[in-house]
Amino acid sequence: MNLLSVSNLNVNFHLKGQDLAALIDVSFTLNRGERVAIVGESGAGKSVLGFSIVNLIDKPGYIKSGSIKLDNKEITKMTRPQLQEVRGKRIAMIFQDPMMTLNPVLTIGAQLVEAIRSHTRISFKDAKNIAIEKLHSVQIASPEKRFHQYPHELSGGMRQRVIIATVLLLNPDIIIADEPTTALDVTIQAEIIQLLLDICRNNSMALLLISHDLGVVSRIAERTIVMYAGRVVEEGPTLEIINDPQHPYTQGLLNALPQMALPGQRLNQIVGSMPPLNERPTGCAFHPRCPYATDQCRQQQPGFINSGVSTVACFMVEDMLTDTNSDYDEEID
Amino acid sequence: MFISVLDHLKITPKRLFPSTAVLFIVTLFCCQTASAVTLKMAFDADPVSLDPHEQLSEGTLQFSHMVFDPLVRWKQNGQIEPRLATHWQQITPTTTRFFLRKNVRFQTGNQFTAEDVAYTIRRLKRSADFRAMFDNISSVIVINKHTVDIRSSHTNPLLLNIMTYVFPMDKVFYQGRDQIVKFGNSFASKHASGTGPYIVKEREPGVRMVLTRNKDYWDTKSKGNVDKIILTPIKNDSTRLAALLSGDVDFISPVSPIDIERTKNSKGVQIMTLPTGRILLLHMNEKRRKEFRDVRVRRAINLAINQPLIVEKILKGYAVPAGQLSASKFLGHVKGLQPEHDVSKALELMKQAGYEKGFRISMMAPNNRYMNDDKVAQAIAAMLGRIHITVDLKTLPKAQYFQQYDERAADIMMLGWQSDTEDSNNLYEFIIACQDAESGLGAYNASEYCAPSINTDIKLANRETNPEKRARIMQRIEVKLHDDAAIVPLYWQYNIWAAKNNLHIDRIVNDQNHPFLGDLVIDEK
Amino acid sequence: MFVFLLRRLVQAFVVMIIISVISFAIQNKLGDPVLQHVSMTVAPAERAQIRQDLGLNDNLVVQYWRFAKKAIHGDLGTSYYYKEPVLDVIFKKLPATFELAFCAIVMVAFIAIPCGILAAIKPKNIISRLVVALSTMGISIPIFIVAIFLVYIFSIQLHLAPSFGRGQTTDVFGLWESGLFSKDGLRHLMLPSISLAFALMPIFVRLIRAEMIEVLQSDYIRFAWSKGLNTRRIYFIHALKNTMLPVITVGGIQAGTLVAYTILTESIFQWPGMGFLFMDAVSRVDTPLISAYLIVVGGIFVVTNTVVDLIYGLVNPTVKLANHGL
Amino acid sequence: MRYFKKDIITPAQSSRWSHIWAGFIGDKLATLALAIFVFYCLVAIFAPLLAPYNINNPNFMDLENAEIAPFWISGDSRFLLGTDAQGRDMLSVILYGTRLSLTIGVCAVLIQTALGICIGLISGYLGGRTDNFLMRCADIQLSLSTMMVAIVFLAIFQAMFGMAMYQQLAMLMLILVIGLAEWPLFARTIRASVLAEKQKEYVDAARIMGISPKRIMFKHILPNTLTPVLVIFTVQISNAIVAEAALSFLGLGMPANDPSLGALISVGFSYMFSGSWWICVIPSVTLIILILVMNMLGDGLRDHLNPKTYKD
Repeated sequence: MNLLSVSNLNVNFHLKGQDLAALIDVSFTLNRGERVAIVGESGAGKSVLGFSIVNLIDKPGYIKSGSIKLDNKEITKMTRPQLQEVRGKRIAMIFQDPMMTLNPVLTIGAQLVEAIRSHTRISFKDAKNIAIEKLHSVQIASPEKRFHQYPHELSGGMRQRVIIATVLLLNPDIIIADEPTTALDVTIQAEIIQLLLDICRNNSMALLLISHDLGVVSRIAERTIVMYAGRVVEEGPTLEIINDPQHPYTQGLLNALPQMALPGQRLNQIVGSMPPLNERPTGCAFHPRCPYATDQCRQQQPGFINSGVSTVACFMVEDMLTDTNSDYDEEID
Repeated sequence: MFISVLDHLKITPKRLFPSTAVLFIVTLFCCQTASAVTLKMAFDADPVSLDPHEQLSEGTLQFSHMVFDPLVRWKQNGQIEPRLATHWQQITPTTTRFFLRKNVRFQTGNQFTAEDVAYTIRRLKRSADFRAMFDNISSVIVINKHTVDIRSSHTNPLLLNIMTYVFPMDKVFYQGRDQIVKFGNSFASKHASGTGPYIVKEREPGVRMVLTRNKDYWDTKSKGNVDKIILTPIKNDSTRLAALLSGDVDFISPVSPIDIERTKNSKGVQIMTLPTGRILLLHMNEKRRKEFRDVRVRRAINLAINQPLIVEKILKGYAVPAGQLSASKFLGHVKGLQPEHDVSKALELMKQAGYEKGFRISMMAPNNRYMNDDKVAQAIAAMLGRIHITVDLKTLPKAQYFQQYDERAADIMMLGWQSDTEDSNNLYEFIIACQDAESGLGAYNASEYCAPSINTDIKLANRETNPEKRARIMQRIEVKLHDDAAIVPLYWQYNIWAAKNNLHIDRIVNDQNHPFLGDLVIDEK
Repeated sequence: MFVFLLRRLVQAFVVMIIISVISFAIQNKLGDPVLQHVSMTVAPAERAQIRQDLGLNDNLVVQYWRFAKKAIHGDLGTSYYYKEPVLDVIFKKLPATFELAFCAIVMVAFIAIPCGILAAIKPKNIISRLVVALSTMGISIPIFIVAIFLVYIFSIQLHLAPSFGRGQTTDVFGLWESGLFSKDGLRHLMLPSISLAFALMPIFVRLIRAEMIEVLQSDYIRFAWSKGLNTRRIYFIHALKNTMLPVITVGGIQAGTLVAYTILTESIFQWPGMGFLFMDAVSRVDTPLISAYLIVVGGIFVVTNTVVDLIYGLVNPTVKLANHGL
Repeated sequence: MRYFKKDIITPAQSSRWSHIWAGFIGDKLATLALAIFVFYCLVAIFAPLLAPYNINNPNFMDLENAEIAPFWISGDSRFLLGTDAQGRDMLSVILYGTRLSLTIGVCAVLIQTALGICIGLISGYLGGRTDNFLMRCADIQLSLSTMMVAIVFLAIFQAMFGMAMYQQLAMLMLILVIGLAEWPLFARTIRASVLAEKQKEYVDAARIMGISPKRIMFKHILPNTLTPVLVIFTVQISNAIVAEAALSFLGLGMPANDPSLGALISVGFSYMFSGSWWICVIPSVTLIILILVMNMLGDGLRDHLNPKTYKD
């Protein structure tokens, strides 16, 4: 049984009289201990997805339809107290910017202890011990001292560690990490990634990593979901996707990575940018930027098919599979 | 008070006994105060000091009538009434003998004697504010314990009028520490001992003054039954009226004419009005403007201004339109001089004077000194517009206005004047006499109009004791003024009081606005 | 900390000197004090003599020097009207103003904070819509109109509250005349403090609402939600504390508005406090009192700002006082 | 919402204003406010044409007509909104008063803006001691309220020009005083924006290219700070109008024969409960609606432009 299963999730934003779709028919699953990445440019709806899972989308966004099941329990129908039980204890989140994630006017300790005490009835002292232990486990030096400090007295990397420690406090089943390293220095990025990886492995926690950085994704995730304009466009094992991207968008993303480019070759940026919510094109949303776009792409939304490498939503791949022309396949490579 | 004691009881039940004792005393005290008749009143000013000689102002006079007693005082009908002087007789043309009331005691317990009267008048002659009025009193001679002779340097037709300002002070109490200090504290400004119906209990300048009835007041015939007065100065007209209407005070003055209708319609409140001799007028400065030197222009301005309309619309009828300076009760009043209003005639005069196209002038008026002064000024500016005189009007708070007035800062300036002596001559001396800084003559003559004949007549009127001859002299001045159109008389103001219905204020108010509160009767409900 | 306070002390001193110079420069324009204290019948020559005796004819620099020499010894002059040292007069009126301001601030705190929070966390709620609408209207209605309507309705029509003055006061330790301990005093306090609070309330309701909305959208609040904290803890511990930071700053700035409004309120309600004293002094051309009032108010501003900064420093851990201020 | 906003609305500059406009029009309250404000502006501009009487005509003020109730009460069709205590047609006076109040408000805020922008730019761009000093001045200025500053300034102006002169300059004085008293709000906002913009690459780029600081400030930084300025501008106009009204109420504002809305209220105040309520109530309502509208407009702009402003 899947730990988390999202099916046909639609999230809309009610903006200035318009009802705009931010997520359209998103489905995926997450198993216990599994590490899955969601990639895409900003605006693809990755973060919205991450927040929807714990039902934390701000107004004017709302879940229009679909289901999110945690251990077969429907999260979208949960009451506030039930959600509070899920948040933190079952599903925890790590945010993009550690500078903004900790409350500047409360001590580190207070923010750690409150997380434990809101879920478990234990004394402040016990909670403090747990908190210090966790701080220690995320490799923070002299945790007793840090416990009494305010966030501004810590560096960015240190803060992200504190956040990870907060997340670990209740030993959740799933960690949703929304671009956990984007705001950090490159050297610290590596450390934090390693830390996350270790933690998930050691505690057999499932990780849902939201990132636009395929490099990071390739190091952590077992499976990758690529999103574009609110839809999943490709899903499959990370290695396979990186080695053999099917969807033109995934290809574009990969081509834009420096380490993917051949020596002497220019980086291939995808032309144009993600359309805003209110200007989503008809058909396949990627068609205005897609080098292979056809009239069919402009008019119809492709369905998912299994390409063998991954599950992908693209007419071109569909056409190729029906042609079953393997030579053509190789040419593309 | 009561409640706090009860609270106290609840909190500390152990100390029940002493608390009960306290409660008992408090209850006694409360009952006593409940039976006492308290008058809460709000006037527009309070006395600046407890020294009756420090400043000649309405506030001080109101205070003097409460704590002190005058030798004589004005009745509502304009007659003089004996107070501490029981009767008097003229011995020589310049000497008048006053017989004083016996068995009168000051609030300190000292006996009131002729010495006190002599002392008080001597002190008055030292006061900057009162000195001018008592100038021609050359000496005060104590004849015996209850008789005093007052000598003037020349015949003085207004001696009795002046005696209304003599509030005998307790010589024994004050002597030796009686300096009159204007800008600082003195013994007299903090302590008072008079013979009056009330004793000062408490005073917080500008906030409140509490007086209680003088138990040993000599005037046992007075029906006055007020045991305690709480006087609060409230400057703002609407706040003052609100205080009366909300029941927070019992007696207020003045009331803005605008609010009179509404006040009359309020339940349980009465309005009392009396015409006064306070004249409002305009000065046209002949030194500043050559146009004003032309009598035709001055007459045109007089004709352009519609006094009855101003009185009707802005003062709601609570004033008397004036065509001269002297109110009808004054000797100088000339019956036939009525305000004239004729715009076409005014235009004709302007044309004759060569100002058909008009000219531009500046005008200043106070905005918080007289009833609706700024509104009146504005209406006048509009009326002058009709004869093509464009007026730049500036209205100022009185504090700044009179500084400007001294500097004669505008072409037309507004002035209100109340005769201290209830006599026309006082008006002429200050308002239209040729200016003389030393004697103070013409101090408020902002028209810079100077007619030597008027100065001569003023002097004559100051000495003439025959009322008929005196009236003729003063009427001559009035007619001359009218012929020269030297000033623009506007109207005589009313005094307006409002009080709860159970106050019999109609018997105690007078046109000088110092109600005789000692005689006030309040019906107890 | 010490450096901070020292700096503020110097600043207060400078502010007071500047104010005293300005008040000296303008005092001649307020009118002639002599005219206010003598009868109109006093001859001009006599008045000139009094002016001379008061030293008002000396040039301003001489007068200021005389003032400054005394001021160093804490003597800012003697009020013409009250005939007492001006500082004594002002400090005697301080309790009245202080209690009025205090009650208004308490009222603002107890009404504006909950209303602002409610409007922020439940924007769709009828009450919070009402709060928003009223606060927008509130900043649009001048205080003098509010005050006069309060008097009309509550004093004149309903006889619920007295329309003027301070009522009965009790002496606290012989230092402080307080109206807070008697029923009569509290009744008198009602209307003035309500109208004063009314002047400040909308500003704070709007501010708190806007801040709260902004704070609620911040990452740390989302993170707090994601930790599964309960609603109360998030609103009142996480959000409120951050919301209060700008509120405190603005509160300090509003101290000036408060003083201006006390002048208005006190004049309308005849409240015997410093503002009323000031207006009275202006109309009486009591120049020493006017100067002293301005100097004292300047001092109060600096003190309030210092206190606000201290509180801000306590609430906001990221601020270190020593680096703060000139 | 910060988290999503950037995902939802394109930062493409060209279409941005049309987006805002579309959003703004979608907001019914804001549109209503805008419409009323435009109406007020038109009334102010065309007051001389709209007013039934010429207020400069010497016959305009006729005491004979004093205190006539509005048309619907008195039935006197000459005066739609009645007359005041001086017999002036309320409608005409209010039209001119609105014109004056708005002129004073707008001009005063223009001065504030100019002053605030200059000081804010200098302070933000130069930083260091200059910044510290200027912001401290702003603190002091803010803590002394407008009213106090205005009273002092007006007294000084009166001293400089004399009473009679002051009368003619009253409007200019008020504009100057209110303009000078509230610059810190703009200065602080601009400074904050400048500090934020300074971090961005294009400023560095411009500096490296050797463009003078003045040019960088006005050509490059300033356009990016306009959004918050626009919001404050709107709200400040209402504040300026209220300030003028309060000053007039204290007798420091416009003279009685050339009244602004505030002066009208002040003059009419004593008639509030006298029966002739319209003398005070009608200008009060006019003023209150104007201020309400300005505030709603400000709120609308704030919602749709979403700037970071210095709060007050």
